[in-house]
Amino acid sequence: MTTALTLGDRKQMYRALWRIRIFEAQVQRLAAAGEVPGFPHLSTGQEAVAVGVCAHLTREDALFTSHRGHGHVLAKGSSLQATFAEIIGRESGLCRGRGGSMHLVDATRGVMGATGVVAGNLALAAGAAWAAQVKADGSISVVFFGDGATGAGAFHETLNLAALWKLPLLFVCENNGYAEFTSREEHSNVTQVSAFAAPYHVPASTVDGNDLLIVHAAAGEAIARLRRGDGPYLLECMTYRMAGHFVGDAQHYRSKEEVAALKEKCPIERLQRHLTGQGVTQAELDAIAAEARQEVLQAVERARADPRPDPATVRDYVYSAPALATS
Amino acid sequence: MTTALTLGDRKQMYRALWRIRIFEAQVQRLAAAGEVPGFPHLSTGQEAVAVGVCAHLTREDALFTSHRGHGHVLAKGSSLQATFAEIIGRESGLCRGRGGSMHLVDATRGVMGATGVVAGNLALAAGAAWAAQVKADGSISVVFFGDGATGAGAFHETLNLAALWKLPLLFVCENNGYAEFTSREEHSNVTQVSAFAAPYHVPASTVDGNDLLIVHAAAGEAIARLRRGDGPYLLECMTYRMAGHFVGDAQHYRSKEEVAALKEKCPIERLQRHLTGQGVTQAELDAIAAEARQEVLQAVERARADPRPDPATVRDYVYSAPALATS
Amino acid sequence: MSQTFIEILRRALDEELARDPAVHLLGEDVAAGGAFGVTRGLAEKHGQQRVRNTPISEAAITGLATGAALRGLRPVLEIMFIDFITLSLDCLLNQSAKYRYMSGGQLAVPMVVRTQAGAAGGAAAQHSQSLEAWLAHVPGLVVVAPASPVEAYALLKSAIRLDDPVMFIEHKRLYAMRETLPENAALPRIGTARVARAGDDVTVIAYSAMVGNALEAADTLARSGISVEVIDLRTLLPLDMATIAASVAKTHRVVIAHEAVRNGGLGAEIAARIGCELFDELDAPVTRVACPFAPIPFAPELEQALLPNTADIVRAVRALSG
Amino acid sequence: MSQTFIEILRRALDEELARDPAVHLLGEDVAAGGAFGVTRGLAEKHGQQRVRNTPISEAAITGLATGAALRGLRPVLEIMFIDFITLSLDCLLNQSAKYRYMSGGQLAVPMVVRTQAGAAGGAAAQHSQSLEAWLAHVPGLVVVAPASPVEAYALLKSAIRLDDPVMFIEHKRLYAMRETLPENAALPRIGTARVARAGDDVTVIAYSAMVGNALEAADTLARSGISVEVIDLRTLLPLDMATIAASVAKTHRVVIAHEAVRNGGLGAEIAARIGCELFDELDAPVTRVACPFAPIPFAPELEQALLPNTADIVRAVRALSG
Ligand SMILES: Cc1ncc(C[n+]2csc(CCOP(=O)(O)OP(=O)(O)O)c2C)c(N)n1
Ligand SMILES: Cc1ncc(C[n+]2csc(CCOP(=O)(O)OP(=O)(O)O)c2C)c(N)n1
Ligand SMILES: [Mg+2]
Ligand SMILES: [Mg+2]
Repeated sequence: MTTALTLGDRKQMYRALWRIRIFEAQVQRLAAAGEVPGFPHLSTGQEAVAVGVCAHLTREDALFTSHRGHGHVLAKGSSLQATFAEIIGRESGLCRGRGGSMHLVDATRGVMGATGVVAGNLALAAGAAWAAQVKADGSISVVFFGDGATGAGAFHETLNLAALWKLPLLFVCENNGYAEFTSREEHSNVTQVSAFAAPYHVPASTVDGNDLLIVHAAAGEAIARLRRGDGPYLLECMTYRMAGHFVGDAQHYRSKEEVAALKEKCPIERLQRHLTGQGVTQAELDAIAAEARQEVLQAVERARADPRPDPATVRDYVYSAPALATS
Repeated sequence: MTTALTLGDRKQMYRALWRIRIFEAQVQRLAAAGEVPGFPHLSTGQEAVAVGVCAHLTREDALFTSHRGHGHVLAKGSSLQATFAEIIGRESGLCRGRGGSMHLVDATRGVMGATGVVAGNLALAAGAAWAAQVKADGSISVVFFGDGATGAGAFHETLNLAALWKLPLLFVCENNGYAEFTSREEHSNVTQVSAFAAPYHVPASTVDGNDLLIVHAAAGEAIARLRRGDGPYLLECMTYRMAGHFVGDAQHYRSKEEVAALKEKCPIERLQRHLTGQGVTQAELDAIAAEARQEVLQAVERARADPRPDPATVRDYVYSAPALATS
Repeated sequence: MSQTFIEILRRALDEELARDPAVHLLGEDVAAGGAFGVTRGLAEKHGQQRVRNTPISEAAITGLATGAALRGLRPVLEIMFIDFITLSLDCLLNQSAKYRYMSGGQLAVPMVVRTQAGAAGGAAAQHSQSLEAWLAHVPGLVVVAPASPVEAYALLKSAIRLDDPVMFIEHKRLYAMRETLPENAALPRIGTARVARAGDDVTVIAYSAMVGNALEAADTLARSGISVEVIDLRTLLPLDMATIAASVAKTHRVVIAHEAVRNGGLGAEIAARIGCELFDELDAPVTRVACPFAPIPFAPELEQALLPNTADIVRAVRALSG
Repeated sequence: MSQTFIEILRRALDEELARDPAVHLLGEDVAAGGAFGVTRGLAEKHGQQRVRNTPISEAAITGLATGAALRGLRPVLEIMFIDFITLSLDCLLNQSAKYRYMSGGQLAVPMVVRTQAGAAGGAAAQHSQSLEAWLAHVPGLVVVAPASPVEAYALLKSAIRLDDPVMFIEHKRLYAMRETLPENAALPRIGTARVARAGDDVTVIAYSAMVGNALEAADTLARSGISVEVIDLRTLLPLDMATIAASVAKTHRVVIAHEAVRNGGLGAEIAARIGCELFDELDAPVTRVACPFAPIPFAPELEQALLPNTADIVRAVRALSG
């Protein structure tokens, strides 16, 4: 099934891209101002993957993401305010301020968790897929990870398991050409991540991850297979992170020219060109972006006004029952 | 380089197969008599891989093996007596009785170690290959492992590293169709282990591991590449373990017919047929086997007479200096 | 009718599989009965979907169990030897144990990891370890180590019903031990120790296979008029300090016995707590009987020389009561 | 001229690379300077063959370093966060630590694993842990945790020269600390603690970043006339009990301070040993200042509420001397 997108859908997606872009710009801005604890990783430049894939998911589907997961969580439907509140450590945050940027969970929307350990939750995503298979409720599981994660054994162990058990698991690799400061050539001898699927007889493809319509179509086909019970699929999306590895990264490892050249590839501009070609006026596009901006800024301001967690509650949620807690 | 084998070489190898076969029969016999601690794993039926590969190695080459490593160690040149003494826990054993069947080390012969953790030393073998590369002494590193080990992430991580760094590392997979009681179909979706090499652009092949001459030729070519500095190679040898997974295995998971049918494939009988075809008389073949038998039995008897370790030395060899030891 | 530890574990798993459709077993060879036969016949009875063989992928199967637990299953995972739990630890430490906390209480990980530990018969350095102290240092985990078949039955069932990740450690030396399961045995609460033998002079705190040694030592010592109270911890995390305190208040002397190496073993935590919380109760230093700091050697003479045993406990108790 | 902890580590590595051609650095991003800049410039100076980037493969690179050490190199491996040491543990526990023993003394593993631990600034549950107690429970390993740049310099050089696998734990809060390296500083012997401040009333035993808190607490307490002796352990395995004993013989009161969770932390072992070996010296229970048993939360208020600090040490010392 390739979902036919109406022009309205495409405008919605344009807006979704902007929401993520602006949301993360706010993370960056407030991080510079010292309001964001930790070291958040932005997905700026990679938003099309999040929006293109998540468009096919329902709340019942499980989503797992990496350290670079803000976009995925928003695209899956989590509240802007609660997500931002989590990233700045508020009690109103998705995880009551316990998790932070790298550990976003929103169970009611099927956001099952992010991880700060590279490749650390691929197998968890397979477990969710297994649960879906057992329950036979038609839901699937999706896991986002980077090219660097393919160096980790957990990726390969999970691929084997998913293939063997025919799990409804979509592997989405966001191949942005870097693992931190190390380029792909220096961390892997493998030309395309999708090539890893072949030995397992798992179908796979590599697509332009900065073209939302291409990602959407490819993800649609892959997910349709999954829902039919055909087993896992590996979707590699070629993309580029326009921001540093984390907020504050001096980016010594890549040239200004490289970054500038790749800004060309910006998925938002790409979709904008497409929409303009479809006759959407610049004024309308600007209005969509402005609306998204407005919505995000309001959510951010509300999150900033939200209360901080009560230190007295710091030891809550360790065990199912207080009797199990240990000093 | 494909080493041309003289008839004399082939007779030597016939003898080498018998040495391993008889050695392990003695392990089995004495295990039944309660003289072998632990749970040794026999390579009965898989000897051609050990002999065919190790024929190309020198003492300077590093060898790493698995829990099923007696044959590899003997083929690399370790003493029958010291190896057996280790397996029955004597002070004269390769590791002074500290290691046992699953932890054979004979550093002077380049036997760098066996492991009881499946896939636990593939990366160590890569490290030895890295050291060889740094020293540029022309030596290589070889690691033997089973088909089950390909389920472990360490295998894939090591393959990537070896490919990326162009390490002189020969991966030898003894694919015997089982991981303990679980058949290959149940533990992997991958038809041939050699297929794992392709994404990394690592050359690989799958050969009949029960045909010594085929193994010898394939290993010869692979090792010649390694010595030329062409990077790693993955050699998959299809074989069958004629014995149980460990001594004492009731083998509920496979039928008597399957085992009987596969005895046909016995690498010793195979080489025997070849040698007969080359005009070697049955009498000569029998004499070779009898000599091997004699040699092994003598070594075993000597090992059995060897002294046991002194309990007072149990805490030796933990650290480089006594000052570092802790109670 | 008496049953072995293995048979009673199987019975507990069988009953839990029948009771709750969310319970699933997985691990290497478990559908083929498992390396030690614990799961024999369960795949045939409950189906290959409920009792599943896995590849040799400890990391991924631990993650698989964790992810499935997040989505409503109650997986019981078998890790064949505790020595290989190293491969599961990233998941256990960084995911399974922390999920409830990191999600602010949104999610739970109701899973059990059954594993087998300890030294016996030349299993050697990589198949003989006792690593429970690592697990007991992880907030979010529960650690259980039964000392007898009947205890194991009840604790395994309780563990499966708990909404936390439970590490369930079986000792290879106990597998052949036989007991008869009483009818309608009450399930003990996880987190409670038991007094395995009452006594007045010295408290010996033990768990897993060492409880047997402690009871043996108590018998021996009784013959010389020393009355030993033996506490079987059962749950290693959390520790039942109330039961310990009650005993120390009576005996004022403590020996802690475990098979793991002494340095950094669970005995350290117990001794530290007793030394701090029960300082005024102590008439003598808290003594630990444990493995000296070395890997487990292969040769039987060496293995026996290294492992702590009943005689070591007897000696330690005598030294305190002397 | 003063240098930061990071700069001094770099200097030690630089000198060791120059001194011994067997020394090689490897790890994720190390040729690009490393995530914290410790190795900046070293690849340029010593060549990409001596300072190598690796894939994100903690298990394999630990094995790689171990295998290379078996064959004569002296690898210095960087594991970016101690939280990821979980992925190295199979190799460290089952191979690196045991090789000498299992081979009956044939082989050695002269390697150093540098890693970075501790909580600061909202790094959250998976980037803030203190897992040294796990490592200190492994026979065959050596564990070092410096408390200052000058100490780190000397200990790192000693570690590289040792013929055993050494875990070298750096604390993220110390990275910006500055000190001036004295000329021709003697290298301290691994396995020896130091008295960081002499005192008479109470001994505070600490290591890594907590030594700073202990010294701060000692300053505060000095103002109310309580004289605190601060011991910096430096080496966590093996423990220097002689230095501890000398201090306890003087003060008879002990506080142990570490950032790791109390339950099963290194303080347990230290307290247990003091309680046993120095029983008659103690005038009060050995107290532990450590992290309560929970994962490290993200929000700063929660993080600060959980982590042990100077005030906690002050309070613990006062309670003992009160
Ligand atoms: C197991 C582990 N090792 C190292 C790190 C440090 N680290 C964080 S992100 C990262 C690079 C990840 O690269 P990739 O998977 O390509 O994701 P990207 O950051 O490019 O989105 C590394 C090495 C980590 N978080 N986990
Ligand atoms: C990490 C790990 N998991 C499980 C085991 C238990 N085990 C020992 S051998 C084995 C099967 C290995 O299969 P394979 O690699 O094909 O080697 P084979 O025994 O067939 O020679 C298993 C699962 C182990 N030793 N290590
Ligand atoms: Mg990347
Ligand atoms: Mg096999």
